[in-house]
Amino acid sequence: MNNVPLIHILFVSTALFFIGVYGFFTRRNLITMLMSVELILNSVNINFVAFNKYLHPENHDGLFFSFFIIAIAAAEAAVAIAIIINLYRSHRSIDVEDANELKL
Amino acid sequence: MTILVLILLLPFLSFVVSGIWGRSHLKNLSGSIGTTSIFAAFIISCQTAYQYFFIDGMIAGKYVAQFPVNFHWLQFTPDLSINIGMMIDPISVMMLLVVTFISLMVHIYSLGYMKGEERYATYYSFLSLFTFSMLGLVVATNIFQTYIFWELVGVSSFLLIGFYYNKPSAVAASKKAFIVTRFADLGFLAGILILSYYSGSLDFKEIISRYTDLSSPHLQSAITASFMGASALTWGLVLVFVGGAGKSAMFPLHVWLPDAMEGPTPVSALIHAATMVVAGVFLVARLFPIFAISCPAALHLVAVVGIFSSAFAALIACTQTDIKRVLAYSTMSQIGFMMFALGVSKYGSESGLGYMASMFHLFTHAIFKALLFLCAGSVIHFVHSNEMKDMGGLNKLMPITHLAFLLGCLAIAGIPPFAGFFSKEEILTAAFEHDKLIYYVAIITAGLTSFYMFRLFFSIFYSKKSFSEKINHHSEGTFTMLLPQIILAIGSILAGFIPFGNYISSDGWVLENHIDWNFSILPISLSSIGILIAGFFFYKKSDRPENISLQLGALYSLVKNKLYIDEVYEFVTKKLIFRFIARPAAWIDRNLIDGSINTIGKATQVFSLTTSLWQSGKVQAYSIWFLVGTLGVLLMSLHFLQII
Amino acid sequence: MNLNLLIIFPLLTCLILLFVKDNKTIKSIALGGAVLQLIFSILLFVQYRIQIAHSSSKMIFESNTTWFSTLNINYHIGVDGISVAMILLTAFVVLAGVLVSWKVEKMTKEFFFLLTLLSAGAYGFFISLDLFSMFFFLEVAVIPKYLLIGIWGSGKKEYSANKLALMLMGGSALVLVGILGLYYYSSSKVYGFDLMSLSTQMIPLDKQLIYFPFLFVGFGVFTAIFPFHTWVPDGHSSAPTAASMFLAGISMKLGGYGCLRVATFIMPEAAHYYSPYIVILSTIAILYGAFATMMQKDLKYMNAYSSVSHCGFVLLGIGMLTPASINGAVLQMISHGLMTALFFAAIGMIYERAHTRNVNELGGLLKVMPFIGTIFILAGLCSLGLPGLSGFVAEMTVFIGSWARPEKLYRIATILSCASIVVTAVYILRATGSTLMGPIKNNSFSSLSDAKWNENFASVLLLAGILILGMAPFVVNDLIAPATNNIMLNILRISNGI
Amino acid sequence: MINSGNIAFYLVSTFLLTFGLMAVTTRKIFRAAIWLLFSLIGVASLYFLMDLQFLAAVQIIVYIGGIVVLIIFSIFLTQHSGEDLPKALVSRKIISMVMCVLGLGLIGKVLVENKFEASKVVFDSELKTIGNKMLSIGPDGYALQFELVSILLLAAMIGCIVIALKKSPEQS
Amino acid sequence: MTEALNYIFLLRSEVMLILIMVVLLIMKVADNGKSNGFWVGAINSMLIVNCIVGWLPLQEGILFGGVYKSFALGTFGKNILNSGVLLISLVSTQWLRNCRHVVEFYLLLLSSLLGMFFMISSGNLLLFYLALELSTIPIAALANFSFEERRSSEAAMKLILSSAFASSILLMGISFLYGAGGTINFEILTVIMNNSPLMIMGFVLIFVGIIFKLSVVPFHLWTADVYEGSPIPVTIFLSVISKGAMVFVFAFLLYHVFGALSNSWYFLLYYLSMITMLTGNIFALRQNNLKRLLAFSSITQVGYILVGISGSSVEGLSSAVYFVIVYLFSNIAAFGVIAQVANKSGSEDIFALRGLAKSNPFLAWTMAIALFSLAGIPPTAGFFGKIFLLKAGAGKGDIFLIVFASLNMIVALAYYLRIIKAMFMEDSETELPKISTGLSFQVAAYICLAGIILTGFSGWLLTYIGELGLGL
Repeated sequence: MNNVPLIHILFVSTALFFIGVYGFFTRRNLITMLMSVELILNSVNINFVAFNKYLHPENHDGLFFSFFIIAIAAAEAAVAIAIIINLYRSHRSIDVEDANELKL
Repeated sequence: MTILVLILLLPFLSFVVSGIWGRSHLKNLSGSIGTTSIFAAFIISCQTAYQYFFIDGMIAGKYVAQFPVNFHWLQFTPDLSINIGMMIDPISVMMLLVVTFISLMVHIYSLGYMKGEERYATYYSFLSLFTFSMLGLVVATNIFQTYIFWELVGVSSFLLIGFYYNKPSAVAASKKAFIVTRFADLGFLAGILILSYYSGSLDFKEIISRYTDLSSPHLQSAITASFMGASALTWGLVLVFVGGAGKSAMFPLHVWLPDAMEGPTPVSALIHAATMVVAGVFLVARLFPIFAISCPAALHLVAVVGIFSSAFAALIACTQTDIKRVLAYSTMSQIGFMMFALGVSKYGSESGLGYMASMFHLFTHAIFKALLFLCAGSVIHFVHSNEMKDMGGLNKLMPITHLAFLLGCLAIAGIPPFAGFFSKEEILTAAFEHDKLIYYVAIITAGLTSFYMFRLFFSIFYSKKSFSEKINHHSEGTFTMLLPQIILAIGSILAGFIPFGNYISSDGWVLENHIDWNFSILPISLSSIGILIAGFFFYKKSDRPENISLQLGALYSLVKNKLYIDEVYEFVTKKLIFRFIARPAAWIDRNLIDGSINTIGKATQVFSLTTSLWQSGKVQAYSIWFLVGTLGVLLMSLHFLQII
Repeated sequence: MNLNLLIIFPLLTCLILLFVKDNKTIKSIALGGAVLQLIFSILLFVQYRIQIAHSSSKMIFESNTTWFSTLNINYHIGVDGISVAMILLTAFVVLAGVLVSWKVEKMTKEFFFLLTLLSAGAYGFFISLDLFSMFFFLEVAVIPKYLLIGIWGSGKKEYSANKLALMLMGGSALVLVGILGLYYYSSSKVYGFDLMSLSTQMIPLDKQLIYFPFLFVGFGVFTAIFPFHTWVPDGHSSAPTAASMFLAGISMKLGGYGCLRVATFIMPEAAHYYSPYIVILSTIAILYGAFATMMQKDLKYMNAYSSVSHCGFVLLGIGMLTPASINGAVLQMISHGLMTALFFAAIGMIYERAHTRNVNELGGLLKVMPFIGTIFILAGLCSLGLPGLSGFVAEMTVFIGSWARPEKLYRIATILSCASIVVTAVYILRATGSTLMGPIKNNSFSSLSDAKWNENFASVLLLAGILILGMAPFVVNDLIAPATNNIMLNILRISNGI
Repeated sequence: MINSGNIAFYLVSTFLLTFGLMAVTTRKIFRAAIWLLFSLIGVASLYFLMDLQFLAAVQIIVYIGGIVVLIIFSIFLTQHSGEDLPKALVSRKIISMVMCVLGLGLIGKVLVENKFEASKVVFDSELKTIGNKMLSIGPDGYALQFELVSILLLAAMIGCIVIALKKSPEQS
Repeated sequence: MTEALNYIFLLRSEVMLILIMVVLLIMKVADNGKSNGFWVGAINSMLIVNCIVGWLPLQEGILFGGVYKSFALGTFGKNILNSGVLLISLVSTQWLRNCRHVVEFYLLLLSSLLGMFFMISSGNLLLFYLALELSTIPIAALANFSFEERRSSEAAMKLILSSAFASSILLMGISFLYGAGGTINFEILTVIMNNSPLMIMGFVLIFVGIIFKLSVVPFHLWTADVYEGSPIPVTIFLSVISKGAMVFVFAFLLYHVFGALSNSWYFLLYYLSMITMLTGNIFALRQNNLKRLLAFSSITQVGYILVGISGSSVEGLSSAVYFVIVYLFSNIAAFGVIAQVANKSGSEDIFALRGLAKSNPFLAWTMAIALFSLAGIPPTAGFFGKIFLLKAGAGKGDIFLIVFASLNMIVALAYYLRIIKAMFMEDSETELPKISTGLSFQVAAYICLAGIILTGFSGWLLTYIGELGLGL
């Protein structure tokens, strides 16, 4: 796929990014919101890898970025899920709309 | 520093001493302290007068001013400063004599009159303050010094009128007196500002010399600068005259004077008859060269105001029933005489007769008017009332007072050979030479004067006989009350024979006194007719006066109510100023200005509350905002770099 | 003479106060501190007179220490005649304030602490020759005022305190903009806040025109420039006596001093440009304040509004830009400081006893409290410009100075301002008449006592100041005239065609 | 230029985008997790297509084997089966849609206008190189980052445990 | 050997933290039921050692081939943060004693701090990103530490989701920057930075990701909710340490890496600072919850910091750092008092403070002075801090910004005065009892008060910071 223009790959990643963003904005379930975040992170990963491979193959920064993002995503997801579970314990719900005591 | 300073200093010290320690330690001594100090001041004044008039005042046949004391008090700019000092010239010496003499009389009189008063010490300290201020006024070297003491005189008058501060009417009267004269002083101040601006000085000597020298640039600029059709000089002088008119109770600023009679009677004698109220005349006399030489128009105004006030007051005096008010209007009327006498005068030699006459009248009037007031004081002290209807038939009970009062009345009526005759005669002569209309009004006023004075006299001492039996348990007054009356009565007889022209004239040169008896026939006869009419109506109790007043109807009540001028003032101040300026100002401040500042605060609060929805508590909404912000910032910076 | 002592004394007093428990001791220490300040101020005055005689420099007792070297901010202090006069005024008023507060029992320590802190701020302001430290001291004084009013005040104190703090803060915010502007446009080479060096530089006119209003209005808020004067009535009337005295006596002078020393001194060209506006505003303040005073029923409100009117004279004098008018403005600051402090002291004493300040409820008090009544009357007479008392000297100097501007606008403004003396007379007489004179309105009044030793002493102290200024104005005039001359030299540079 | 690699890329792209979209729109939460899984597999295939086998492996192991499983577990923990997900507000949907389209447009525009010049250098995706770099402390090394991530994971672990820990009976 | 020593020395802040964490872990594992009091005391003493070690000399150097940089200002900043953490630990002793997992609390806190240290010292975007996450994720967990409170978990949820979203945007930006520049190394990026659209886009997205952490409007919405819901020590940590560290990094990035784009970020800061100040103030005005109020106030403070930074000069940098110090003291003191009162009365509302001046004058005055410092009232240091920021901002010559900022100080004063009013001028129906604050709180409060009063007058401090800042 070396002939695929870079811009197409970038378009795919950007689209995935905004799909994730859309999900993040509209999903009321906290876990699905978390899924959307994963989508966003994946799109960024694609970006990094694509830039690295096509534009700057002389280093590995993008690739490593992706590795670390995956690691971070895991950590983040873990903590987020822990928080969500805790929230579920106190609210008996993981609907984000139910958790809005803090406002104004 | 000379001994002259003591004239000012002694009353001042007396004021301070009895003011501070009077209440506690010197309660009964303060009368003696005040009297002694004023006596000493009187002696020094006499000595000064002698020294000035007979030894060193005259240089080459002309009286020139001396400046024994003068120092910079407040320096505004290198060449403009307020100086405080003493100027010794004929009129100031004359005034020194008058003020210290009358003040001494009043001090002595008050020893008896105010005895037992709770605020006896305060009274004497105020009296000393007044004397100090009045003396400072008359010896002023500087127009601003005049103004300073002018204000002090005003405030001591205020304090003394309101001496019985428990009486609301006294408080109101004192306020009225102060505010009306303050209003006039505003004119004085503006006049000073104008005069000093163009002359570049505040000293009388400089101002007069700069404004009377026709070639001086100061005069030229003051004449050429004009505002609303009148030159700056005219404005300045007229405004200064407004100040004088206020203090001298000239129409229409006279409203305070009758009310001022709420003060203790000796105070009325001193302040509201003999001394303070003539300050306006004195002021015009002080600036007379400028009036006469450079600005005749202003001088004419002085004449018109003087004669009008004179006649107007005489008319009102005929209808008043409060004896002090009658005297007050008579004072106003007599000051009107002095004023128009100045107004009809010219500068220099024979044509300056009016000036001399005015000063002469000021001098004699001080004596006989003080006499009249002191007598009235004794009467009031005796019957405990101011109203004519409470009096009558006192001639037997108060023989000395009766006689003294009679002498005073004759003097004011201008019957020869009493003091008033001579001075009034000079005034009428001057008026006759200058303006016939003024002359005729003046002699009619003189006739009216004798009418209302004798109306007063008869009402008090004759009229109702029955009254006399009721009260006889107390005497006519203490010796301290009688002595001043006797001295002043003698003064009223003798004062007219002083050859006044020898000492005082418009330009300092000696002026011959002359009495033209042919000319005097008309005024004397008019005065005598006035006396007779008064006798006809009031010698015995009858209903004649009432009938006349009923016949005159509306006219009578118009005059009796003082032409409703008080009401006009009331309307302007209470209704117009309070309602349409002060109240709106206060309202605007609270509601519009303060309101708008509060509104800013409230609007911020409201803004704060309305924006609260932004903080919706929903994390997705926050994220949307985040994206909006991101895109916004992105757009902005791309746009800024003209990429988009 | 180390000027720092002026700040150090009060601060030391504050420090000692922190460790004292007993109320009596607290008061004595505060009093001792105030007395010390007064003695020091008088010493300063004497020393100044000696020094100025053989010194040609504009400022005496100067000292300049680096503070924030990277920003070129220095702690530069020094005094000239005006500052010395203001320092004396502060010392007088503070001592009197401490004396009249003798009865404070609620949170005594805090009260005197704040009061002393206030005085430190005022001294610091008057000796500062660096805009930064000046601004610092200007703001130091805001919060103690807020607390004094809010905690120890009366009436709607929280509202008033809030308003005062916010409006003064607004004023200083404007000042801040002004001094930052001056800092950057002072010179192309050296940035700095130094007053003296700024005053010798020609700041471009367009910049002056921008920054002058900020500084003038900013300081003007402190001195009740129209229409930013509304904190004055509320603040003064809610404040406890000592705070009212300080507020009206000193705090409002900070503004006038700032307008003169900073705005006008540094930017004379802009001052000329804006002079008509200043004159118009101050004339409005004078008349409008006076008329508004006429309608007030609360004595403190009355005096507060009259302060608006009187401080109008300060601004008028500054706005007229003539030597005499500026001299008059300074004299008016001192005079008004003493007079209004005395007035507030008297009102406070009456209020403490009669528990009302409403003129309609009071009456005949002269009989039961002759001393306080006399003080009240004297303060009133001073306020209406009676010769022999300080108000006269100051107002007349302003009038004479203002009249020297021949343009029609200035003439009209002068005359209108003069007219206020009549209005002043009206309300002063009305107040004295209905408060002190007439029959005693309320029977409970007849048992009231006259002033105590502390009040006597406070009143006499202020009265002495008023009388000295009123009877021998040359003492103060000689002090401030050289200083105003220096300011005038700067103002005149414009007419010398620079 | 159509060749197998290209076609594969477009297919995979369509696949991952479609499933991504489905994952964020479906109202069955369990399905959403599965669609996410597919989408992530799509991304992994994309890496394969780019010759980045190691990354693809990591993607599959960590994401699919770890995160998605974790998510599914938590769904089990918190969700009652058979329930539909609650509907989002229409207004929010519209706004989100608009914002996303705008963002896509804006970023897309910048990307399109940018001239990317592909480098001729061959990308070295050897596992050995990657491994060396991972633990090197030189300029191209990632040892410090690696250590940092380990601390992060430790911290996250502690956090998770403490938070998700059920209250012990004595403390409740 | 010397090289290793050098490594340890330059990394000493981080090494110290890791050491403490390891010691804690070991002790926890070997724990046999030690009381919370023991833990708090032990940790506090370790933190004191940590603070002292931080001030050792030898500050500058590059490690890991440029990935880690130790520079003077950064070390200074770390030391400030160290002291801040110590102070937080001291003021919230009471809360910590009742905390269920105190060791874990500290572990998370210190790991977050470690993340900030690495963030400050990061030499490339990857380390920067990782450190950012390290500093965020543990805080999200910490926010949940009031386990029984619904609001605590809500706050944690909001924090983790918002910051996940924000860091995705940041990552997107980094990827674009990497795409445009081909490097993630700051030194190289500094050189190649230019105005190409992709660069700008990358920069903007990174910028947004960072100012999210600084809670600049409109990226601030999470702030108040999280501050309110979190336990007080976490709130202080978030508002002081986290924000302070972010300011260091932000200033460093803008001045150094993105220095070439200064036109463009000046322009952004100009508007953002204005709306930040305004929004913070306006929103704070209506709050009754003290933590929430201070949250908005901290947003406002950030607005002022942006004004200073926008001056883009050494002065801007040093005044921002200076302000962080001042802000640290003031905020810790204010929150400390709130913690004490809340601990006693159970309420964090402004009404809980009523009558505090009578019942607990020390607390009331501490609070008052802290608030005055926040409001920028002399003689507190806040005054100096704020003036210097504005002065730095005015250096660009835009008067409108300065007028706007100055006027905002008035609004700010309004709500601070509300608190003062409650404490000093209002009486509560239920008089607060005398609160026994404990020694550690008092020590911390006195340190904070001394800091608030003395920092302002210490011209040398600003000079010192300025000299450190010249290295950038």
